Amino acid sequence: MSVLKGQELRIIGFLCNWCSYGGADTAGIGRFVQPTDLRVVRVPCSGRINPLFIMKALLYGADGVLVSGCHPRDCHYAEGNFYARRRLEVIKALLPALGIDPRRFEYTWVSASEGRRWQHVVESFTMQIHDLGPARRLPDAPELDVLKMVAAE
Amino acid sequence: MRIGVFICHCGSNIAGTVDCASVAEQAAAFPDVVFSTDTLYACSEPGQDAIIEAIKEHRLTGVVVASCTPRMHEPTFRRAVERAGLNRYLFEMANIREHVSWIGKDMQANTNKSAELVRMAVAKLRLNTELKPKFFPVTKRVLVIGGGVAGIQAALDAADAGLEVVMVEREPSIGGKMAKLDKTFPTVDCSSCILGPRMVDVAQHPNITLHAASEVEAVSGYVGNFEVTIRKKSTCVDWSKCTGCGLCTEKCPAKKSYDRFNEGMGHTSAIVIPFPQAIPKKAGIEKEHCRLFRTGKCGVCAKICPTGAVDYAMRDQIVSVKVGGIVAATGYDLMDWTVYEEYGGGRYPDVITSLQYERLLSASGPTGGHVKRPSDGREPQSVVFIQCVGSRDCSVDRPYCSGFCCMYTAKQAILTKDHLPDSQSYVFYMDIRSPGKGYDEFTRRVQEEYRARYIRGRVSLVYPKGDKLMVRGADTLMGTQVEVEADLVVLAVGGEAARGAPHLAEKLRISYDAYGFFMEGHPKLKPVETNTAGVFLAGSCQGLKDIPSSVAQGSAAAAKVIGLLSRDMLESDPQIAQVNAGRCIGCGKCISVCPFKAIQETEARGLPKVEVIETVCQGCGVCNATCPQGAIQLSHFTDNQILAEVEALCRF
Amino acid sequence: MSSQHFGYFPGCSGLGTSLEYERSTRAVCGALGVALTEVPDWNCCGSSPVAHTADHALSSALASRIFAQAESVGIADIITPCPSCLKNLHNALRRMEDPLFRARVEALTQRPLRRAHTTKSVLQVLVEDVGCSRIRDAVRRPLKGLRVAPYYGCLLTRPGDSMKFDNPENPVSLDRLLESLGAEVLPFPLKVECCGAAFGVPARDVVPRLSGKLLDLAAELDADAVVVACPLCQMNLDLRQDQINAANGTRHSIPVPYFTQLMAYAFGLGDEAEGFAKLAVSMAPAFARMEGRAAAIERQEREAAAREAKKAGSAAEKKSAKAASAPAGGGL
Amino acid sequence: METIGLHEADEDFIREVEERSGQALSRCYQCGNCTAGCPMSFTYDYPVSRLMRFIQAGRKDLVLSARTIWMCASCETCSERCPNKIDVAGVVEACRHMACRAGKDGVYAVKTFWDAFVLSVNQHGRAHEAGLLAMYMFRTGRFWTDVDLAPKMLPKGKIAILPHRIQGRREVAEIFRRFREGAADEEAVRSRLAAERRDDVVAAYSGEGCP
Repeated sequence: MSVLKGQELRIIGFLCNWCSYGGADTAGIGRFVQPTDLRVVRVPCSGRINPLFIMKALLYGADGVLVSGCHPRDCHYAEGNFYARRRLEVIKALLPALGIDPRRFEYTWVSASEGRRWQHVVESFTMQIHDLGPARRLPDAPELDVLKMVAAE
Repeated sequence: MRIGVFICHCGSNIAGTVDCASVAEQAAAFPDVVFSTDTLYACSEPGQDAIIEAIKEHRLTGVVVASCTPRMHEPTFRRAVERAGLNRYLFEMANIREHVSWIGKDMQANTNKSAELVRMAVAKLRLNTELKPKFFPVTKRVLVIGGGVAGIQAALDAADAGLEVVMVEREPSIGGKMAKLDKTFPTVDCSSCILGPRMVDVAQHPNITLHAASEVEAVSGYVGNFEVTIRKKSTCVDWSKCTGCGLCTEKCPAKKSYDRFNEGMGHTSAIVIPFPQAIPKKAGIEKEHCRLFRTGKCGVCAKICPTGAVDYAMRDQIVSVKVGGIVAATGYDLMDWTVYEEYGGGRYPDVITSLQYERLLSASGPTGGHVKRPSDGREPQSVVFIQCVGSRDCSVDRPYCSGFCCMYTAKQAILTKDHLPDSQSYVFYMDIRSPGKGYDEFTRRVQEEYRARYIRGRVSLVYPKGDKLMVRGADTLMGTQVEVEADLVVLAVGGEAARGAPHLAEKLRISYDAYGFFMEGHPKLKPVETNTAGVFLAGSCQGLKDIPSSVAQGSAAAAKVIGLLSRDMLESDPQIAQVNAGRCIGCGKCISVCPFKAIQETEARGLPKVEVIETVCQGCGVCNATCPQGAIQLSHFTDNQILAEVEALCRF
Repeated sequence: MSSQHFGYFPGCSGLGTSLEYERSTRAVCGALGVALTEVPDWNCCGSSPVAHTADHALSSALASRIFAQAESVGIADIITPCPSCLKNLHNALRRMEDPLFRARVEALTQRPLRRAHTTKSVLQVLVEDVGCSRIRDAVRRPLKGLRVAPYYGCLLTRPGDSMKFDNPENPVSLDRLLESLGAEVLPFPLKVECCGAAFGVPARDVVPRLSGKLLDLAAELDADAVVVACPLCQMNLDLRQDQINAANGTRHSIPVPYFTQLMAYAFGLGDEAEGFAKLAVSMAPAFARMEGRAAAIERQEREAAAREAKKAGSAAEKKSAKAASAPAGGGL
Repeated sequence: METIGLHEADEDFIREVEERSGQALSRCYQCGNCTAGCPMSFTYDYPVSRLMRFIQAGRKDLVLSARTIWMCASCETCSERCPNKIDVAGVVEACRHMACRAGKDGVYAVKTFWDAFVLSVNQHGRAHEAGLLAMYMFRTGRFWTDVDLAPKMLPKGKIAILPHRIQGRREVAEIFRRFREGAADEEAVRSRLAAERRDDVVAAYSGEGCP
C-alpha cells in the first residue's frame, strides 16, 4: 500500500491542533474539495515540531512536507509559533545543503476559521510538489549526523 | 499490544466516498491489530457498546477509531474505552471524514488515504502509554470582560450562584450599546427601563466588584487559576470621594466637548458623567477636551468639587486578581461607514448613523427626545433609512449580515412616526431578515400600520441639494431608478468586532476570525466555550446578535462557569512534558522557551537538572522541540510517537 | 529635474475641440519645469468607440503602437490631459499583463513592446509629482475671490482599483490645486457624475439632462465657473450650454474652463496660453466678479488686521504697565 | 409578459459573458446598486440590474438586442459601487462586443456614430472630428446634428477642417486589417503560441479563472 501510483505524491502535513487542524476541519465541514495527496499529522502546537520530523520525512521518501500553525500572535500557547518560525526558517535554509529542493518544504499559518484558505494552501502546495515531481527515494537513509545537528538548533 | 480498529461509516458521510469495509480489511494486516471491523455510527450508543464488547471479547489493549475529527469525538471515545477498563490514552483516532470523505469524491483515493491514516494511528498507538491526570484546586472567582447586556447577565447569574465576580468595563459606565438605545424591538419597550435596574443590581450585588474605565492588561495562568492584571485608567477623579452630584459638569467651561455617549449628536463638558443612569455614577475628565490639560489654565472643577475628589495628577492604577474562569463579553462597534464616500463620507451633517438616531429619539438624549436635524435643528418630514451600510458588502470587506439592522430600522421607522406624525419614512433594503419571535410581524406592522415605504434596492448616491438631501437608489421590484428628497438620512451601519478585540483574544489565547470575532469551541455544540479551557464567550464578541440572544448567551456562559467552578479540584491534562533526568544536562534551554514558566531548575546528585511543574504545564511541546538531548518529552506526542507516524507513511 | 520628463500624448481632440486644453497644458508644464516630449507621429489611443464596439485587443493594439512610438525616442512614461485617452492607455497596459492578451495585441501591431510603461494624467503629475506648494510658488495673479466648482468627470479616477489616483468617489486633487491658485473651491457633490459623454451627437436628450443637472447645481452654489479636466465634459458643459438651456428652459451662462487655463492665467503666461477666447461661454464676467470680491476680501482683511493691531497694541500696553508695576523677579 | 422557461437558459451564453468579461455573474445578488447609480438609466429599455439578471438567466437574444448595452456611457459608476466588486460596465461591454460579432443592429444612431469614429481612425490614424461628424450625418440623414455648434467653433479654430493624417496611417490601417482577418482571435493566437512552444504563456492563461 502506498500513495496511488501515477496520481498522488507523498505529502505530509504537520498541523497544530488549535488553528490549522481546525482550519482543515472547517474546510471539510464546508466540503471544500482538495487534492488527496496530503496526510496530516496532528501536533499540539507548531512549536512542538522538531526539525528532525521534517528532515526524516524528506529523507525517508516524502515528496513534500507542509507545516501549518496559528497566525503569529494568535497562538493557543501564546508564543509557540514564534519558536516554530525561527526553526522552520533554519530548515528551509539547510535543505539545499542536503540536496533537497527547498520548495519541497513550506510553512504557513491558517486559523481555525480559514477553511477557504486551507483549501487554497493544500491546492497550491500539492500543485507545487507535482510540478517538482517525485523526490529521490532513500529507502534506508542512515541517521545522518546533520540531523542531530539540526535537532540541536 | 492487542489493537482493535473500528472504521465508522458515519451513515453515508464517510461510507459515501470511502469503502469502509475495505479499509477495515486492510487494517487487519497492520502490526498488532487483532481485531478490525466497520461500523455504521461508532459514536452511537450501540456503536460505543460494540467497542466495549470488542475490548472485552478480544482482550484489546488499544483502540483506533477512524471517523470524524478528534476535535469532535475524541472525548466521547476516550470515555468509552475507559468504561471498558482501558486507560483513555490507549486510544487513537483517524480523521477520515473532515480530512478525507468530505473533501473529495474519488472513492479509490479516499479509501487508500483512509487506510494510510489508520496505519499512522496504529503506529502511534503502539507507542502510547497509560497516562493519569493530576488534580489541582480552583479559584472560585470569575472575570467578566465587558459590561454590556451580555456581560451584565453573565455577571449577575454567576454572582447569584454564589461566585465572586470581577467585572471590567472599558468605558466609564457599564451598559454598553443597549444603554444608548431608546427602545427595543419588537416590543418597543424602553431600553433603559429594562436595562437600568440590572445595571443597579451589578453595582449593589455583594459578590460583584466593578472596575469601570478599566482594561485587561495581561492574563497568565490557566483554567481554574488565571492571574489577571487590570489597568484602571486615570479619570482624574477619585471615585471613592466622588458622589456624582454633577456640580463639576455644570461649572466646567469646556461645554463644547465631543459627547461620546451621545455619539457626537450633542456636546458635553470635559468633566463628564456619561449619562444620568450611569453605573458607577461618577465623573471623569476627558483629557483631550479639558482646558487645564490643553492650555494649562482652568482648574474650575477641582475648586468647585464639594468632596475634593478631582485630582489632575492621578495616574493609572494596576490591580491584580486571581480568577478560575473568564467570560469575554466585549460586544461590537459600528464599522467606520465614512468609507462610503457616495453617502458623503461624513461630510453631510444630516446623514447620520442609526445609533446616532437612537440618541436623537431618546428622551435622555441631546435633544430631549425631539427629533431634530443636526444641521439646522428642523424637524425632518422625510426620513430615508438605508440598510446594509457595511453589511453584506464585499467591496468594504464586510460580507456578513449584521443580523439586527433590519429590525432596529423597522423600530426606528415606527418611532419616527410616533415622534413626528406628519413624517414619511422610506426604507431602502435588500432583504428583510426577521427570523425571531414576533419579528416578521413587526416588520409588517411598520409598513401596514405606520405606512413606512419599503423600497427593495440599494442606494448609490446621497448628495445635498439646497437644504435637502437627494437620495438616488433603485427599486428593483419596479425595475427602475428612484429618487427621494430627504430631510434626514439614517444609515443602518453594520457592526464589527469591538475595537481591539483581536488584541484581547491574543491575551486570552483564544482564536478569532478574519473579522475579529472570537471563535466558539464548536459552531453548534459549544457556542459559548472557546478552545481555551476556562474562557467563555457571551454576546456580540462571538458574532453579531440582538439583545435576547446576547442575554441568552450571557446566561449560558454563566452556567458554564458555574459548572466549572462548582468543583473544588480540577483534573489536569496529563498530556504534558516529562523529563528523563538521566538524559537531562541541565542546560536550561527549555526553561527559557516555556511560555508558561512551567519548568524549573533542580538538582540530582549535585548535577543541574530541570523539572516540570505538572499542573502548570499546558502541553505545547515547545520545550520538547528545543531540548538538544531529547530529554524532555511531551507525553502522548513524544518524538518517537510522531516519528512512528512519519515512518508509517514514508516507509511503506 | 530629470524625474519630471514625460512622454506627452495630446489626444485627437487636442487638435480640434480642446485646443485650449492642449496649449495651456504645454504652457503650464513648461512654466513648472515639467519637460514634455510629444510621442512622435502618434495615433488615436483606441479610445471609447473602438473599445466600445470592437474588441479590447484592437483598442489596445492602437494604444500599444503609441507606446511603441514612445520607445522609439526612448520614453517609457506617458502623460495625457484627456481622461478618455488615459483610461484606454491605462487599460491597455493593465490587460497586456496577461500574456495571451499581449500576444493577441502583438499579432495586430507586429511591434512587441520592449519596456515597462506607465501612464498618468496631467492632473496627477501636477498634483503628485510637481506638488501644490510649487504651484503656489508659481502664482503671479492669485484667483482670489473666484468661486469655482471643481468637476472631475467620471473617468479620471476610475477604475479606482487599478488607477490608484485620488479617491474615486470623492477626489480632492483638483480642489487642492485650485486652492493653491487662490480660488475659493466650492463643495461640488456631483464632481464625479457623468456629463453624458459622447452621446451629445447620437442621442440629443442625454446631455441636457446629465450636464444640465451639473450646471443647475453649479448655479445653485453661485459658482463663477465650473472647472474641468476632460475635453468631453468641457464640450458638453460649455459648447452645448445653449442646447442645454434650450432643452431645459434654463438660462445658465457659466464658463467652463480647463484647470490648466486657470493655471496659465494665475501664472501670468499670456492670452495665447490661457486660451479663454476659445471658450463658448466667456470667462470675462466671472473674472469681473472675482475682482469685485477680491477687493471686498482685501478690505475686510485690512480692517481685521487693523483691529487686531489695535487690540495687540492695547494688550501690550496693559502688559507693559503690569510688568512695570510687578515686583522685580516676579516673572517666570 | 411572456413566461420565461428557466430550464431554457443558454448556459454557453452565460459562460461566454463570464469569460469575455472575466466576471463571475453568480456573485450578483440583485441589490440594484448599478441601476441606482446609472446616469444613463433613463435611456435604457432594461435597467442594468435587470440586464444582469437576464444574463444570469441565460437570455441571450434579449440581452444582445437590448438598447441598454448601446446606451451605456462606460462611466463605470456601477463597477465602482458594486458591493460584490463585479465590473458591471465590463459585463455590459462584453455583451456589446458579442452583439457586434453577432451582427446585431444595436441602436442605429449610436452604432453609426461609433462606426464613423472607428472608420476615421482606420483611415487617418487619428479621429477627425469634423469628418466623422459629416459621415455620421450622411449615414443617418440627420443633417442638422449640432449645426448650431458650428458658429461657436469655426471662428475659434476649434474645428479642424482637414484630417491630421499621420505618417504611420498605413501601419494603423494594417492593424485594422489584421484584426478583421482574425489575427487576434483567441483560438488562433493560442494555437500559434502552442506551435511556437510558448507553453508558459498558454499555461498561464489556462490557469485563469474568476478573479
